[in-house]
Amino acid sequence: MIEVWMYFFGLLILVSALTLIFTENLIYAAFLLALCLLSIAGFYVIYNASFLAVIQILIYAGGILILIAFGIMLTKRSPEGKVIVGYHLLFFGFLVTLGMALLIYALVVSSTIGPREILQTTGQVREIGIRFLTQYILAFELIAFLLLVVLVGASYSGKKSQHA
Amino acid sequence: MKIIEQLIETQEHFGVISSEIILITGSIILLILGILRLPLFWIKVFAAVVLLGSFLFAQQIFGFFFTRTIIRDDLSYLMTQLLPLITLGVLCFKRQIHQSHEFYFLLMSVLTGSLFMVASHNLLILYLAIELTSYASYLLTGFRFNEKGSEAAMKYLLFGGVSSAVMLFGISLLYGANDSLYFDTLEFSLLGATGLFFFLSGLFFKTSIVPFHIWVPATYEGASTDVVAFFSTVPKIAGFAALYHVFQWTNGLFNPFLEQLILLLAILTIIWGTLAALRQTDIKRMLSFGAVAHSGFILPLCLAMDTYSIFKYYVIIYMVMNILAFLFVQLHEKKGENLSLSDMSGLGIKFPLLGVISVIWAVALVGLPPTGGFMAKLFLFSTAWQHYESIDSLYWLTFILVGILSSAASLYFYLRVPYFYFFKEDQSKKIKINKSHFLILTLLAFTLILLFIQPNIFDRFAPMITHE
Amino acid sequence: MEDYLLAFILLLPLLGGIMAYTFPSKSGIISSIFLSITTILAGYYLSFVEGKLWMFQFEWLPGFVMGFAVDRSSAVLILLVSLISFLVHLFSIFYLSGDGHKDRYYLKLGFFTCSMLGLLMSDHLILLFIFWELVGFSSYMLITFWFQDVKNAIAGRIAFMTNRIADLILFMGLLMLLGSGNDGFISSLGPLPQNDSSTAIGICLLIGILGKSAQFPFFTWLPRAMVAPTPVSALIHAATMVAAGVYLLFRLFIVFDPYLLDWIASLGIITAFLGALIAACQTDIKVVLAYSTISQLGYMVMGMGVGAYDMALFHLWTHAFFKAGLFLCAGSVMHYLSIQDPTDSTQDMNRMGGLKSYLPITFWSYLICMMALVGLPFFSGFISKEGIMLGAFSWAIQSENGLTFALPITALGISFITAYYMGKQLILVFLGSYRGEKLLKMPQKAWIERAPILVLAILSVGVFYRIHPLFGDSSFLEYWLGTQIKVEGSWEVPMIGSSILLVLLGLGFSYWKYSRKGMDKVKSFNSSRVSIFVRNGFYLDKFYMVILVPSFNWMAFKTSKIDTVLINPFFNKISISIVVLSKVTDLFDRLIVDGLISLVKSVVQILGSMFTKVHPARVQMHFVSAIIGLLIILVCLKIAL
Amino acid sequence: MLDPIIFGLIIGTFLFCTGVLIVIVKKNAIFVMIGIELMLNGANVNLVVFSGSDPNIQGQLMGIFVVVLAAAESVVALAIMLNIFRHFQTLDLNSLKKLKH
Amino acid sequence: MISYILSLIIWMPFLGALTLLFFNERQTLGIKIVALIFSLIQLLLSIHLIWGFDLNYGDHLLTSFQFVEKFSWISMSLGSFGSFNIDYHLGVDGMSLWLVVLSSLITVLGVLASWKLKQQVRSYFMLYLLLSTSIVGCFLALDFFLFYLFFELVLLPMFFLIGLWGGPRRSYASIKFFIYTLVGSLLILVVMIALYLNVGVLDPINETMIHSFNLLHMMDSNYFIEGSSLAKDSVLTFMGTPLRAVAFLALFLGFAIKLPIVPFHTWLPDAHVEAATPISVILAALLLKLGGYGLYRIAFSIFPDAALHFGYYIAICGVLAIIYGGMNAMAQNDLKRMIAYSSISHMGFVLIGLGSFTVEGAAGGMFQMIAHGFISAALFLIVGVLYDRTQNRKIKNFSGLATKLPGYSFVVMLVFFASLGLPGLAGFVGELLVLMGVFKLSLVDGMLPNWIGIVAVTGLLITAAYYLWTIQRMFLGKYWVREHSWEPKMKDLEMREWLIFTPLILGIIVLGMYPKIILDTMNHSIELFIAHVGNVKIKP
Repeated sequence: MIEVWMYFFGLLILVSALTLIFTENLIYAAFLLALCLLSIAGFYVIYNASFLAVIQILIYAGGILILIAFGIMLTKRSPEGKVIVGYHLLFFGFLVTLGMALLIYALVVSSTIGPREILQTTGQVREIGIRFLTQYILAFELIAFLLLVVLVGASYSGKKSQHA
Repeated sequence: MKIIEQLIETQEHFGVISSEIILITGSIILLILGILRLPLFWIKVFAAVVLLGSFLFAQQIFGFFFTRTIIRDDLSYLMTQLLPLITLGVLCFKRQIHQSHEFYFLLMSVLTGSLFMVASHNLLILYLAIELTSYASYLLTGFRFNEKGSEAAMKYLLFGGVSSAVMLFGISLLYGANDSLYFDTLEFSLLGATGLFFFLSGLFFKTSIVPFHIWVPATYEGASTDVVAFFSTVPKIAGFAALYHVFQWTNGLFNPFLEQLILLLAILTIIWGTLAALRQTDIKRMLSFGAVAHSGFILPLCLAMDTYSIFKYYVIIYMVMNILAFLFVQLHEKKGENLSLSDMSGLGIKFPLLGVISVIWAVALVGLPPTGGFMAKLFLFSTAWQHYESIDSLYWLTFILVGILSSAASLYFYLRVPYFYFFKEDQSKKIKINKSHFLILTLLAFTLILLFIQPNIFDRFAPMITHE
Repeated sequence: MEDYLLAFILLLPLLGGIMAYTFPSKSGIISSIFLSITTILAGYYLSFVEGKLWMFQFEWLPGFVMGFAVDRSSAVLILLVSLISFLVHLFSIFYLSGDGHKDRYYLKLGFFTCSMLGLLMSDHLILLFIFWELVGFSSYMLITFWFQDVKNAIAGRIAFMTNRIADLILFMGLLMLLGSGNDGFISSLGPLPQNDSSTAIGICLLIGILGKSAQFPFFTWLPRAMVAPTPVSALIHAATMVAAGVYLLFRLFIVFDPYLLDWIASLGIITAFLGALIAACQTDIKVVLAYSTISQLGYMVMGMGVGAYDMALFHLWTHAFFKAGLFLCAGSVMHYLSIQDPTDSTQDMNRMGGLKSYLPITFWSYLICMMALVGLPFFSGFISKEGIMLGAFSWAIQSENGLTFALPITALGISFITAYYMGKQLILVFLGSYRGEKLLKMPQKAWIERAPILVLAILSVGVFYRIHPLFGDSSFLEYWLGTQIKVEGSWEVPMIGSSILLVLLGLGFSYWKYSRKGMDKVKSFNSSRVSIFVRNGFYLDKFYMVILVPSFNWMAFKTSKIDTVLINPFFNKISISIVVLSKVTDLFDRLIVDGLISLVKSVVQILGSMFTKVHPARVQMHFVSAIIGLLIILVCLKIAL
Repeated sequence: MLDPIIFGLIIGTFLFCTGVLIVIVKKNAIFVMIGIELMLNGANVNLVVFSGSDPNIQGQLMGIFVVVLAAAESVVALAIMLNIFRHFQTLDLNSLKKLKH
Repeated sequence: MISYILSLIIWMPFLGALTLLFFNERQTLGIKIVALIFSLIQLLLSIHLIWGFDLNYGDHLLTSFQFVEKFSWISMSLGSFGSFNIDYHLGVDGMSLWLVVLSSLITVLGVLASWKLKQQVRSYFMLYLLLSTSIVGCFLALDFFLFYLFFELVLLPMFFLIGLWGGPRRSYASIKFFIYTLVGSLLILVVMIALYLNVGVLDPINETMIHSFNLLHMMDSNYFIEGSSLAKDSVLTFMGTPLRAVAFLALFLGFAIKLPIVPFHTWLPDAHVEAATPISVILAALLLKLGGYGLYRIAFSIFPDAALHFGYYIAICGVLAIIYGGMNAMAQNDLKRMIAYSSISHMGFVLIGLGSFTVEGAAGGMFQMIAHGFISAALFLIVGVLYDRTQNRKIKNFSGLATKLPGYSFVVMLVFFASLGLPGLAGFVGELLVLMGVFKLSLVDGMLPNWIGIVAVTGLLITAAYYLWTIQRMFLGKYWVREHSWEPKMKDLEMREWLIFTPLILGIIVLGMYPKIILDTMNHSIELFIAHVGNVKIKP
């Protein structure tokens, strides 16, 4: 059963990502991204990372997408609301990416990763909480400071761009 | 109970990273002071005090902390002393861009990130630290708020974002191969090696190694000179220190082939940087490519075994030279304009002392006596030769030869500054010389010479303790 | 004591020159006084040299001892040199009385005398070479004494260069001689073991000798050197310096292979013949004498070659006196004419004539010297010349090859030519009537002019050397030269007889040609092609100056082109190529990065796909290049692992 | 039937590569940002996949941090894009031509 | 007891340069006097050195240095890399003694020659004195690092002295000079590093290798660490050539560029022509000697086996330089350029002398360097005299100068003839000794073939040709100068110029007449050198 979900989400990710390549409308792209991210969240659940899945939905789908939407809104020019963006280097990009994918496949996927199985544990939130406050307390603090920096910098930068 | 004990232990560990703590706290206070509309001068003074504080309170305690995510060894101790000092130097630059307390805040956060980069022993912490430095750097690049600055910031951001994603991908592979994020647990496997190169591309991005150096010229050209001076030293050297840690602690991750590959990259970097610098007329671009070439020189030092003291020496010299060079360039800049070589024509006759300083930094960057640059190159080539002899690897020999040739070629472009300074016709350019700016220039030039005469002078400040 | 004496003899002339330079007003007198002391000392020295060597050795380089030594033959020559030098000094006082740079002149002359004496005294190959070069150098200085005329300067340069070529080859020979295990002392030289290197040494030494003694094919410098002041010509280019080659040949006689000596003899006779032939066609009073000198030196060299080295040395001695006398006479004539007839060229014999009545002393002296030169009995030249010829004949007899007789017979023929051109000169200059514009008649008065000429003429009389005018023993000579010079043989009488006959014939021929027929036909002969060809020294000089020297210069210019065309651009190219390489990286950006875009563009256009607009995508091409770099690394990884 | 780990890896790699492609081919800066997000997510998927068999769940922890970082990055990007937009009136990357590169 | 005289000699001009810091740019006379005083003190000290010099000191090359000063300068611990040791190690032997004296003399004369300088006087003399310090330092250093330091230090002041006070194409010339010689010295650098790592003493206490840059250790094969790449029995090769040979070639090339050899010589004419007179003097008289001295002291002494192997080719290089330089000089129409090329030609003899591996050859090469120091200094000063008066030095613009300037012409004659090797003047002796070395060998054991000597002699001929031609064109003949405005300036040598020329002329004559003065002090060292290098028996 779980494998069905796995393939389902996988397919969803696949389709949304591929469509993302070919779409020229930014607004569509944002929604496609949302779809993609949500399916990834689903994927996470399968791999025993339900907390991260929640985070994914909250921050990505909730936060980042809105940011992107803001970006689109703030920078659009055409009055009818459609934001069409072109692409280039398609052929070349495909070539490079294909090469990359093949290489990664050759190097990573085909290499022996050893027999593992996905653990299905409970009480993950507690575990994560503990680790945040012990093992990765510093990371926790650091990212807090990072957010502060980004906040200050971005707001100042935005302010300048508004006023100047 | 166990958790409580761990928490208490962790609490004690905060004392170890006192300089970082001081920096973080200081910068937050600075922000508040800024909001309170304290005059900019006092904010600057406060920033200087904070930097000095972090320099003075650097703890000389060695070992692993925070459940082994942080390593304090001689190198990180040295960096916690050195990087604030360099930042202090940058702080003394004559400002030509928009001034605000946010600028200093961001400067200090880049420093903070750099210090964490140096101290990290865990891929997660390292990644976070790199991102912290990067984000603050993107923002700093754009701080000129003109077209060039924004464009540079945009390019820097995109390139940085891509490379950080690549790096993360690498980290994920490394994690997959070893089930751990700690440096010393990483071991060699095909998966791991692949991941390693993805991962390294991020660090190479920070340290501007070919082929991840392409952001350098654009960013350096677009950003203001003081920021460039800062970028080319603090985060870059922190990146190298991190590389050093990675290479030193990842036991068995490397096999000779990987070493050769990285050496090859170093050689390419030297060649590319030197050649590209040859055709520049914008001094900042020229220096930026020169810095790229220098990255190629430093990289093998991170890689090779038992090169700590040489690495240390080279890095110190590199920072002093670069800061001096950029400081010198900035002295001549007019507001918002980039400097071209011809702008310096004939100034040497009017300002001979400045001319002497230009000779000193140019000669140091080339690597000629009597400057520390020469000693640095000498040490570097010595260790390269030793490696060549001990493993009879053609790569090391090639490295030496390329290094030598590049030094000769670099003469051509570095020397163009004193050349224009002295030999070109005077076009009666006027520059205003800021006394304190000039004082720092002299001090740095003197340091360069001092480092030649007594290269072990830094051992007095940072007693050498070889880590086991 | 003797060492000091030697040093005095050596240094007094130089000291005299320096003193003369310091006191320019009395320069001639001062240096003449110094020279007279030298001469006296040299005579005194000769009086007690008894075949032994007086050595004065010193360490010039560490472990490298050199020394001076004098035996009787060199002592005789020392006396010769100082005596003639003294006389020339005296004559110069008169000759240069109007010149403003006498001080310089005497310095140079003193320096020359000193070097020449040093050459004669030195007993070490390198020391000898040093003086050898100094002699050449001072000759150069004296030839270019009147340097304001660029012709003189060129003549001096060519003389020096020709000498230098020969000298350097000599130098190589000496060095090889030294390198073959000799300590370099001439007095201790022995025969070399016969092998290739000894031949090489011999040839090198020979060339050096030929150069200095103006032998074929090096003789062209000597006529050119006639632009020097005439006393200088008398001293250097007649009596002393050119004889240095003969002297060296004498000194190093032992080193040469026998068959090389044959070559030396042949070269000598060739030179003698050519020199005489050319002299016969000359019209310049000094150049005649110059070629005559060449011819006589050829005699000497031949004498050395045939083994009559003592006789050759004796001829050197006698020749020095009469040739110096002749030159001084010529100088006297030229000086007289330059004062009395300033409008005219002073050296062309065709414009002279009838000077006998104006310059009686000069005429008589000239006559005596001429007699000596052509080899009439009762004169010194006769004795030495006959000795050489006798030597040549006995050498020809001893050798098995019949061709060798060509040498003495040619020598006899040369006697005829010699007599002819000397007679011609006598007639053209002194007899008949003056053919120039106009001559002020002022008698020759200064004794300072006449005395040296007279002394030289007197010393050319044969009775000083041998009492018997034709044959017999030679007590004086034996004493001076320290060797037996009498040549035995049944050839003696016919040979001497035919020689005298030929000389008389030659004189008669010249008298017949120039006195009887008048000058017009002479002029026509002078302008004939043969005459011009011969007079120009068979165009040997032209050959050097028109072909060899310019081709060398051409080579030099071509070589310098290598620098400017090849090497400099080459290194510039290297630096440029570095720049170009950097341009290539630039091109990489433009062609590969941007160019790929246009490639894509064209591909897309061909496929007619959905691309409508293609912009240069700089930023993203950077991603691409970075990723391609990463991919290359990974490919390497894949291949290696 | 693929091994779930391999499948996860393939999905992660696919996302990563898609991100790379988007980063290369799209002209618009926002689109490029979307590409970067995809790349990050690809890496994150990998992390999670590997973390699934790790009792220490370090991968998941890292994933959480990465998500936060991605958000922060978007903020920075937005700020810079606003600046760009103000100066260039467009987010087309090809119109950034003030610098030599 | 350690005497500090060598340090004093080296640092005296430096002290002068520091003193000049206290002067105002406008106090030109004071500046000149200070420079003169300090260089005079240096000269006196180095003359004093001759007095205390022991002629037969030591019985091996490595122990033959006198007035040795040795202090540890840099001792830097580099972890497992060992410690980095650089000594301040000075010493003098017969070979360097006269070069030191020569350089202090030329320095003094150079100060006098620049007496009329008007612009940027203080900077000029500071650089000048620094240059002097570094040149003398090169001659006295016994530590490779120290040597290299001074060797490189020469470049910087020279670069500016040419580039700032030079002729119209000065910047091109100075850059060219800098880059050429830098390439050479980078080659030396690599070898220096390799040698440093190969030479060491075992520290008895903690059993680690103590590396050092000590030249004496490098010359002694016992100090090479066993199995290291440059040890005598090393099997390492680089592209098929033994590493020792490669290292030697690198050193050779490095020094030979400075000497210079064809075809790496093109920096020299440009630099000489564009530099101001005193600087050309220093360039020709001293800088070229650095190359030659480096070959003696370093390249040959450290790698005698490789040197012996390449001896023949080195001599060929020398011959090439002689002929090529001579031919080029012949073709020049700029007097200074001609003289510059003649320098190339003369330096060829040094290479031949070295290549011959005989005492005569080596001594001849050394003597040639010193004699050339005197002669070339005088030659460039001669050009300077003309250039001072007319700002022109084209040969064809002058004629018959001997009429108008007799004193000057006398000096010219003497120096030209000295340069073309007239016996009795300094130029001859070196050439004689070198050729003796060549011919000696060719007859004894055939190290160098005869033709080398023969061609070298041909070179002498070419030298004579161009000098005589020049004399004829410029000094003899009717007096004429191209520009009418030069006429009033054509005055004979003044007092100051005589003062400069006199020591040089005296030196030329004395060295030519009695070369033993120099050779005596040099001989012992040369014999030890040859004994060390060629394993040839010392001449009894």
